[in-house]
Amino acid sequence: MLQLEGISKRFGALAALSEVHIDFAAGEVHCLLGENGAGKSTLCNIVFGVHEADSGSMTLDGAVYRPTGPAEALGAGIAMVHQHFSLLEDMSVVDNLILGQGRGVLKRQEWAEKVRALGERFSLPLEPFARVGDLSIGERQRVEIVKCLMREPRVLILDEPTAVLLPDEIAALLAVCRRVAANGCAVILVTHKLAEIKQVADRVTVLRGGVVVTQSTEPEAEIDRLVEAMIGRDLGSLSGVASGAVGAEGAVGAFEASHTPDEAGEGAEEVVQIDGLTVRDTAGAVRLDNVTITLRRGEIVGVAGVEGNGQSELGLVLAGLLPATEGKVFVGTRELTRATPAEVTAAGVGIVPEDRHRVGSIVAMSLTDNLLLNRVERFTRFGLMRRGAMRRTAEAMIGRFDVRAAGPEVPFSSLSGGNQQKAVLARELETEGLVFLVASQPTRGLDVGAIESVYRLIREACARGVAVLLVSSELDELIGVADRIVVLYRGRAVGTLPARPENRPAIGAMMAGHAQ
Amino acid sequence: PSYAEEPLKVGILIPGSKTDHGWMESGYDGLVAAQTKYGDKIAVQMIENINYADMDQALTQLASGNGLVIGVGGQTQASVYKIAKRFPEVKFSVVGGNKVEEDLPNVAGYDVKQAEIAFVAGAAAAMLSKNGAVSYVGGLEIPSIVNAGAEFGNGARYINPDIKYFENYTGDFDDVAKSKEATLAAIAQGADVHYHILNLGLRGMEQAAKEKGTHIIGSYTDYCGTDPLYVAYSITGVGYQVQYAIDQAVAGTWEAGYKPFGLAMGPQASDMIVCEGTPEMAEKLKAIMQDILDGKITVLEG
Amino acid sequence: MTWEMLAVFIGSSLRLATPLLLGAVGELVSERAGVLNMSIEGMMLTAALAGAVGAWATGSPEIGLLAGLLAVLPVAALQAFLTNGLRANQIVTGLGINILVLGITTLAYREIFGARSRETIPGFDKWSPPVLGDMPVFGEAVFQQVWLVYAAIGLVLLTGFVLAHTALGVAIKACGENPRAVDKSGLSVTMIRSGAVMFTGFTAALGGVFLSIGDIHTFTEGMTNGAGYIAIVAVIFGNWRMGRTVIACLLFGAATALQFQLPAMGIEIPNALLIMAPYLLAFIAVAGLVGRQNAPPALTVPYWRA
Amino acid sequence: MSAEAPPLPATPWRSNLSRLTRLPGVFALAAVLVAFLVGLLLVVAMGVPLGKAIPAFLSGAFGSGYAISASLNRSVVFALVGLGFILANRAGLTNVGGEGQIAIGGIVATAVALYGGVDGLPLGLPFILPMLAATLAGGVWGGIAGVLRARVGTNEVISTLLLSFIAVWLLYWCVQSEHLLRQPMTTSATLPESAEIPHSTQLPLLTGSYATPVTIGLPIMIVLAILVAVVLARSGLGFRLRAVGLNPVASARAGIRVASTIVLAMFIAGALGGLAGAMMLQGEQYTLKTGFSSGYGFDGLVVGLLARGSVSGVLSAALLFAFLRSGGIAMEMSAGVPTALVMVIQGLIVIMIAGAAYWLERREASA
Ligand SMILES: Nc1ncnc2c1ncn2[C@@H]1O[C@H](COP(=O)(O)OP(=O)(O)OP(=O)(O)O)[C@@H](O)[C@H]1O
Ligand SMILES: Nc1ncnc2c1ncn2[C@@H]1O[C@H](COP(=O)(O)OP(=O)(O)OP(=O)(O)O)[C@@H](O)[C@H]1O
Ligand SMILES: [Mg+2]
Ligand SMILES: [Mg+2]
Repeated sequence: MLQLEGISKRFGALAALSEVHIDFAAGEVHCLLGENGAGKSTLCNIVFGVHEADSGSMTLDGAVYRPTGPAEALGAGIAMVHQHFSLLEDMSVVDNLILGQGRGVLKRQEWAEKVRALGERFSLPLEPFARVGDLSIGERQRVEIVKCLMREPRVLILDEPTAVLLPDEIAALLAVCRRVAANGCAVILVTHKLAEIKQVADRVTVLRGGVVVTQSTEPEAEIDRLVEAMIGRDLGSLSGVASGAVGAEGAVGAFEASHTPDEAGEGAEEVVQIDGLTVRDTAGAVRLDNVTITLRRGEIVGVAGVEGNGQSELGLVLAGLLPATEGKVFVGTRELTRATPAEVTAAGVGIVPEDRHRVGSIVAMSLTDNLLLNRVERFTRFGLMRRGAMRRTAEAMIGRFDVRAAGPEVPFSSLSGGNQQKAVLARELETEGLVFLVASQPTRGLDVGAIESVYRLIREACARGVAVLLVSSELDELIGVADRIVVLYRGRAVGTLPARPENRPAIGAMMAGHAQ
Repeated sequence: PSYAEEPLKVGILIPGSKTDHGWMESGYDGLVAAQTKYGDKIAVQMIENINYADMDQALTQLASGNGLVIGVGGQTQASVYKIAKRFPEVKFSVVGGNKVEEDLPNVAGYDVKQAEIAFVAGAAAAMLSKNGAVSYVGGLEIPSIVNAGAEFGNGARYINPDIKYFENYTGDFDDVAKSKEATLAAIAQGADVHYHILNLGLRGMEQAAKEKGTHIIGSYTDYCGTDPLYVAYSITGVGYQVQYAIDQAVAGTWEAGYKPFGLAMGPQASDMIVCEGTPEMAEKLKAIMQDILDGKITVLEG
Repeated sequence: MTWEMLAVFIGSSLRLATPLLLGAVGELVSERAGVLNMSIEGMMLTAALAGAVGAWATGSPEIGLLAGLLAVLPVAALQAFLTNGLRANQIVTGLGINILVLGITTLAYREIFGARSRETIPGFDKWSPPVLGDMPVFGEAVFQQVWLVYAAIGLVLLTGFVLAHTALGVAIKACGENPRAVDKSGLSVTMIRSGAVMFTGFTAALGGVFLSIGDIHTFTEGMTNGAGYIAIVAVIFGNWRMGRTVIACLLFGAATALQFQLPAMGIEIPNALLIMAPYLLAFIAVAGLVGRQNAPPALTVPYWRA
Repeated sequence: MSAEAPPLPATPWRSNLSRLTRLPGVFALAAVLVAFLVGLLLVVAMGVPLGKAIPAFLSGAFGSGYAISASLNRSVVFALVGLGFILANRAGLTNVGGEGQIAIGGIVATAVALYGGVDGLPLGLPFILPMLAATLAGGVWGGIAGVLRARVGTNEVISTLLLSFIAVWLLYWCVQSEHLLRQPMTTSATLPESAEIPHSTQLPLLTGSYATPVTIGLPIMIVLAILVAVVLARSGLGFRLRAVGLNPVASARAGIRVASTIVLAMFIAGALGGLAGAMMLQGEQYTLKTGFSSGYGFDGLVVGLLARGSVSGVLSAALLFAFLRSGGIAMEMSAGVPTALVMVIQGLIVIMIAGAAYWLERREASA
């Protein structure tokens, strides 16, 4: 239905896509697989008219298709869900749908009916008059999808839609993909998760460095070959946890081997006490409810939970970016209950925030600046910056943490997502006198290789005696990496269990609120 | 062929707009009159719309090229005194100048004395008012304007002790909308004759009076017969003083120092004309003016 | 305060608020679409002059109005092109246009009317609505107004309706909240924002024409005298909501009108304080002393697709 | 809302240097030329012979030591406000409150010079102390906007604009009221101005002669300009300003004190404005009056905006606008061309440079 012929796209000196040929067929779910920076988003954006290809051509149903903007793509029946939502948070669901689709004076009730009808048909329930800003991530994703479906597209592009979703939601989304494809639509799905590919893909195209390296029409059978093509090396070189996190074969078996024994933490001194932490938001709603967690030296405590159950607040409070309403936080002997971010850093707490672009880095500054952001004073003398010393330190860090970049002075934004994450982690791990590391969703959106590096770095820190609080929505990841898992539900810590595969069902139940 | 006489070089600084229908324009009128009168015998450099930060520079440039420099308005006074010290050979006249503590040998200050004539205008207004209520709108709340307002009220009460009098300051000589609303507010209280010290803002007063059928006493220049809205004019000789400075300089009789104008300098400097007034009215007004001159009636300065 | 005075006070507040209201309605739309349109001051001044010239040349205030509307077109188009086509800094371009317009109108006024004109410029007549206009004290003082005052009220209602209940309104607000979402929904951010700026031009032109030939039938150099900026202040004070913006304009009009009522009532307040009042009130509002401010998130941020 | 929101998260990987030097230099020059050309056309359209207007303009701008000195003094004021603007702008803040900061500086300098008991002090203190006080006061005035921005999130464009209007009317009040700064009412006609400040509090002239009255404001400004350049390019403060400007949340997270950086940035911008006000008062006007600030704060703002972040840009724009005004005054006096023409030229320059800035930057980035 949609053919790409010899599409190439350069950004400055970088060839994001080179000579890409792909056919997307009606009724098919076509997965794009590739490491961070492989060019998947660029490809999608070209199809959707956000970018223009430098060379090559596209045909849609045999006719030349050359969109100059999303308007034309939409007009041609192509809709896209971006990984980063573009929603109007201050408006209702209905108004979000009306944008670009409604005409004239609005009949909001009719739209609400349409939303309900569509929701029923595709199992995408939505409250039409809810304010989008109040919705969970999963619900927002649903709004984006409904927005597309409402246009009855012939080609539906989903760019990494599952990175932020829960297992149930992922399953539901994949079911939607199938159903949409069954209606004769071509679905293009970008994902890093192999389990999803196995579940839903009719066809897979693997990109590496902007080049199509392989294709498969039987992805389930050929999954290992696809992964190897994606990462450009042998699957066996990956740790079980990393492959588990993306859903590769043999993951569960590998858990035991990689697992830090529980006993490691036993008897070690307690370095972090989070005691009865409570957070109410400006509207007075309780976001975090009397949460108590204690961490020992060298221990990794995982925090599991459906997104929006207090994890973000927990991370923000510990980072000093959100004041706790009640409760106390001690790290070592210091009380950090109402500490400023600077005091938190000074106390030896490293924070890897969940939002790496908004909170974790300053993308327009250089890699060096970002690596040393939390200790600028160290590099000032008589008020002036010691650029040479900064550069040397940064180069050393880049080497030690294997951050791949064209040089220490390139803008942070020019790094691929995985390398950005490694750089943030590097900075936080280099926090002076590090005793406690809070890592929120540190592998979100990363490819297997990058995930692997992140785990390795976290484990090394543990080995040095750092206590780690690992907040993640990937249960497999937590089971593989953590010693214990605390489950948050509606802001409360509803239970703590050892991080073992056999506890998976119990933890899952607690996450869903079916706890004892 | 007569010998080419060097023309007298005159520099004039009008701080506001020369087309403001009020003070500044009146000064400009005086300049134009002098130019007509003397022709080639004077050469003029003029600048208008000058703010405080640029005033020294403008005056310095005028002083560098001219024998006589005129500042039209009290707001030029501080600057003139400063620059005059640096150009002892140049003559400076400030129209609307006040008494100062230390006189300079090359600066003349011409005091307009608006309060005097405002008293007379108040008397005229009281005679012309049918409702027994008159009003005054001033621009900035500066002494000469406030004093004029006060004397306008005194003059009205001099004729009719029970008269109602309303005064208002818009904070801007040129704000048309505000002076209109100020006038309307007074009309609502019954005022039917209005006096003012406004420039462009006068347009607003005119509009209000036109809409409500009331009347205005004009300031500065006599335009009797041109507009039925105006029942009388008070003459305040801003233009006359500009001419006076030039006359004196051309004649070689220019003198430094403070010089009060007002009624003492005759009808060109200060007068009150009721356009269709009865002889008795004119008589009465004349008497009042004489009383002021004789000191029987004392008025505020300004 | 007597009833008569109250009536005059209300009428006066209304007239002083009208140009602000007209300006603010357009400014609100433009700011909701993400463009802080500082050039509204210049737009009003342009229309004030063109309106006066048109009315004076033809003797018809209606043609003056038309002239005002037409004259604003290039100014608004320039602002729209600079901020949305070239993505120039909105504050700089706005200030630049204001400086330019002040210069041009001053030169033009003198070229057209000569240095010292005593020409009378024809303006709009007053009109009063049937029933309201016949009310005893209030009929004449409050309701006898130039039709532009009523047009302003109509414009406010219409604009409020469009913003709240039409697809266009959703798109406009979306441009100020998340222009990327607008772009990805297939609408053109550039077109919508430019349209919003042109609309500001339209309402600012009405406001400017009201200033010159609506109420006082004259033009003076720089006669807007900051009315455009006060309209912007009103939008801010109004927290970018139509209702509160209208209230802000009325409040500012009333604060100015109060200057003329207080002396009559024998109340002495420093004039400076009264003139300062709108700014002080707005400042108190933005200082968060009366609730949170919700500026459109994308206000002043140019939009680039990639 | 920052005045210069980066169009892309990732444009500036070309060096900042080339962006700052290559672009505004050449282009600004072209813009100025075009604007002047339009100005000339208007002069012709008004029927004034160019042979009269151009020499008048040139002699007014450069014709005498006095003219050059007056222009330099004026450029000092523009530059100070402009420097403050670019410094705050580095932190993503847009200070449009120069006019009010000048007014506050003028008020405080007057108060200290007249009533601060400084007359008679040794070591130049009589003129230094009022300047310092004005600087501090301007800083506080600017700092208020900083505090609001940091604590309440109030947009500083809006708060500084409002504070400007408030300051201007505060000044009006000060010179109206005898309890404040109005000179003693010797007669009922005493003008609403302050008394003239004592000679010892007036700024010394570099040459000692009123024929070329360049004040020590010029060297002070040059030192400050160098300081600002160093701060922006090399200092820890400059780094923090940039970080906060680009991403306040991430900066806070990394331990940079965002609130105090914002307040400090606005304080410095305001302080430079206050100093500019003191220089206007102590350097030339000597008495405080309504209308004292003369719109110089807005000119300084435009200077800062046009400079697009560079100190050399501020200096060039300040000189340009200062000489332009001098030339304009002379052109009106000698050739009868209204000074409004200068506004037309100024407006055109602003529009052209602002309009082309992003476009050029964009083209360069995608080249
Ligand atoms: N507008 C742009 N300008 C310059 N470079 C860009 C631009 N957009 C993308 N790139 C670069 O192009 C390459 C491909 O990016 P793209 O976003 O397509 O990768 P991706 O496969 O979607 O990665 P991810 O899995 O992290 O989403 C990357 O190196 C990226 O940095
Ligand atoms: N290295 C880069 N340099 C310049 N621009 C980039 C770079 N990487 C991404 N961009 C641009 O920034 C914008 C945001 O990128 P981002 O990848 O976050 O969103 P996206 O295009 O929706 O893709 P995705 O859904 O994969 O996140 C994109 O439009 C992209 O063109
Ligand atoms: Mg991507
Ligand atoms: Mg991406």
